[in-house]
Amino acid sequence: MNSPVLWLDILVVVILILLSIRIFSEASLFKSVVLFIALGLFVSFAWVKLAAPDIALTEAALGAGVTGALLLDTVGHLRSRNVPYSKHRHAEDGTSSNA
Amino acid sequence: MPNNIERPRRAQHIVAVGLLVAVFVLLARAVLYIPMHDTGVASSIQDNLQISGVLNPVTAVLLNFRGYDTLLEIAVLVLAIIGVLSLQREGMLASGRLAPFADPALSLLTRILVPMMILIAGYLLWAGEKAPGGAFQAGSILGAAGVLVTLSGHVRPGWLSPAIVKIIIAVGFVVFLVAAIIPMFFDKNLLEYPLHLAKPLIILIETWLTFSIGMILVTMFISSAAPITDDYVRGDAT
Amino acid sequence: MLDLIQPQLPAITLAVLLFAASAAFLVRFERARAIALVAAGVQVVLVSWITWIVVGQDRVWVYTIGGWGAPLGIDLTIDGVSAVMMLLTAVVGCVVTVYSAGYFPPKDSYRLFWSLWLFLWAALFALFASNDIFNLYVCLELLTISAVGLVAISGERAALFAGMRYILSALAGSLIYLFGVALVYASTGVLDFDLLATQVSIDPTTQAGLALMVIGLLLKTALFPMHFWLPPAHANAVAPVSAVLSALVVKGSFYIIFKLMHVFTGHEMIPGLAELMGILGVCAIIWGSVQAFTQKRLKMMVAYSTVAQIGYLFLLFPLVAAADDIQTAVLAASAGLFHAVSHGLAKGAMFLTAGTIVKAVGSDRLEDMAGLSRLAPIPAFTFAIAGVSMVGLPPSGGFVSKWLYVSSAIETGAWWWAGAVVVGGLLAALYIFKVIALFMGSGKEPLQVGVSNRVITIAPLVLALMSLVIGVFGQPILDLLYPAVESLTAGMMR
Amino acid sequence: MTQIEIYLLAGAAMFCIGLYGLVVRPHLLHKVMGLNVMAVAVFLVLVSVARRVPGPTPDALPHAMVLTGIVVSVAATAYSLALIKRIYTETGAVTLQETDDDA
Repeated sequence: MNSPVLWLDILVVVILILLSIRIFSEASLFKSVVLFIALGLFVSFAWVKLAAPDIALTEAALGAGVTGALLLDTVGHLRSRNVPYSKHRHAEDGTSSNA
Repeated sequence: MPNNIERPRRAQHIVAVGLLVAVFVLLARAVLYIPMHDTGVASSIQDNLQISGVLNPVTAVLLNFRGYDTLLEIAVLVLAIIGVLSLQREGMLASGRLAPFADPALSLLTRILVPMMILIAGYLLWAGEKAPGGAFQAGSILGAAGVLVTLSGHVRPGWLSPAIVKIIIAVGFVVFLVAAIIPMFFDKNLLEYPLHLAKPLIILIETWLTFSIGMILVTMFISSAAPITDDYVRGDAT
Repeated sequence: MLDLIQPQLPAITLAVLLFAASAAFLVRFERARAIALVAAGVQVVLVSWITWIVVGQDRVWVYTIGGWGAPLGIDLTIDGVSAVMMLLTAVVGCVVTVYSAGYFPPKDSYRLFWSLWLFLWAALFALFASNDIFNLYVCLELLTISAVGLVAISGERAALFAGMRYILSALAGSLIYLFGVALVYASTGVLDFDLLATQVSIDPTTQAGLALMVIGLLLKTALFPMHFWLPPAHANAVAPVSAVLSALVVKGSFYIIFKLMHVFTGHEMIPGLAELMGILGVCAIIWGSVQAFTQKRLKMMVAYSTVAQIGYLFLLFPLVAAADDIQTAVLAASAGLFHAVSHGLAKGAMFLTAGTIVKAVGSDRLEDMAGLSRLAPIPAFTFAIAGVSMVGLPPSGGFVSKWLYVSSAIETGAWWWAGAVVVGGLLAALYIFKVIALFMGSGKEPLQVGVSNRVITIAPLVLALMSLVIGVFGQPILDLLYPAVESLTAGMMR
Repeated sequence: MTQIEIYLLAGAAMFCIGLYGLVVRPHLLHKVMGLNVMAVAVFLVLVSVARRVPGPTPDALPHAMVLTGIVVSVAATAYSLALIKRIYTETGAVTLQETDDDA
């Protein structure tokens, strides 16, 4: 019952829940997205614990990786002043995200 | 930070949280009543693994037993990218707003990383038959390599013509669809691969899918909605 | 040759759509349009063939994909009811395709319309054919993304916001449905409808699973009070898209609810579920009609009319549950399914002709359309015919379904449902005749009508006339479908 | 409490948290993340269900369902985000509250 393995599971689950709550209570959009990516990585850990390595790989690549990168890109887009591309190129720092 | 988002009013907020806690109680009750003995088709999958053409049970389900789900799932992916493209203004395909970083460190990193990524993608594709891995993992790594190459300025965003980009996007789905209907010419049903053809067909599908998925991911990144012509300087967007 | 093709018809029909959708993605506007027109014609032929086999020979067509068979593989199952839904999709789809060919200017900005539309069509066919609850989830997602893509394709401000609202609601609906699928699989170990029918037992997990699946689908089918996303999406999309969404897409998730209630004997699994859906249906009829009456824009009015008409579909469940014998139950179920078909035809016609009118008048505001019937008689006439079916006057399809509803309500003694049908008809008469009176009247300033092409004038009329024809031939159609409806209804009775 | 039950409950909890993000938070990006958290929650339930099989190899069918689900949700997310970007570019709006002009 109280084997260390189970404690590890409880720890993972608690982190998952706290992370998901933090995503939506966080005022900064950028931090929310970072927390979301962290959630994706911790979920991969849960997949490994549940004997699903194939899902862990896909989740890390797609769930955390692709979705996370797309979200970050969108945050950057929503923060940009939306100057046209032609003007963008002349700015030193076109699309970088400024945390 | 966008600060035009008002926090929801306190009372409404409490009601919403209360409702969600009630939903949680109902869901928790439902999941705790799940019978703990095996009710699924696990044994049936193991029994038929030999004739599925692959050794990994998950891959067997995905590409053979329930290959139809996967076919429609690829359709969803292709559809999503068509949707993304339909949201752009004219002629934006593969020539998006992504401004390359002229950063020497990134450039060097790209030179080292990209060949490795391609190798890893190839390995994952090859290993998918018996171990975790397959077209999606390989495709996403290939996609990441593509984004890196574009970001670092090694490749101009528009170096592939839109027509070729579109063909690469669609090719995985079309090859899958063709492979799915081939059995119909031999008096079999859709996706009913003959035993000796199952393995080569699955490898063929996975290989083309890898390229398509990679290209779809790259396109998702580099084709953002084009900014409109006048400056939108908004107070909340800094 | 035909002997070789016939056993593969379901797969061929789907493959044709998927190939056409992919091809339409790769080519320019004119080619994509040609591909869609050819595919539409082929669809009508293939689906009529399927319907002829299924309905004519009264069989349930089970097609095992991959040759595995459930529970390991996925089966397609086409019975009389799904064949009719497919035929409705093919007919409305064909008319919409022809209409779109005349509606869109041959510009490349609408090039991707054709591909998205063919994917949507494929999703609908796959949905009506599928017999597997997880496969239905994938079909629903295919349907959602293509539908939202079509709503947003005009790139106009209102359409973009409407698309956003639509995709958020629809994806939430899909995930709620998927949670239900997970619970049902956990308790039964199967995903196939026919196997589920033999495996389900009443336990908290299965009950919650069914409840979640139904809630997710109600959100997607926009039953009151979960209709909030529908009016903006249906009103702000371009006309052919509005027609497809109102006539076909909302019916997809309704059809799944219908099947679920049958397989799970829904009203025994969750007591009160059938009645609750009926009550929400009545609320939808009243709320939707009142809102439709107060709208100032034509397409918004038609969209709220869809909210109301969706309500009628859900009267089916309490009436079937209350039926004492199978004949009465079949009467109620036929009423609902007939309503799905007649509303599909009439609402398709109404939205298409609304698009023609808006294009001719150059405005969507009702006040700008006064006196339309003199300058654009055919669109005004089409609107009136579709309106007749919406109100439920004889000899339209809408009349048949309302008649069946009232008869079954009286048979079962649950006459208050009949009252709801009658009140709904009166309310529909109010908002429809208000518009028709406006068309017949004269405006403040003389109306300018830009002459639009013949295709977009005639195509909606064809659909509107069909909604009358199925009313005239109501009884033969019902007789033909009786066995199929009977076998699907049996599970829903007490 | 068993390992499976722990993850099942976590799935139920995260589904509600995701629903909170979707329904209560106004920013569109939060709503999309809410949907993704809901998706992860459902996947947790499915993978836990797969783990009931005795022995080292879990039931492959829920795993396949989850893999399909992940791809579908990435596709849906990619489209939603493109739509958000387009809405922002056209109107500068990042919530749905700024839309009341379609009456």
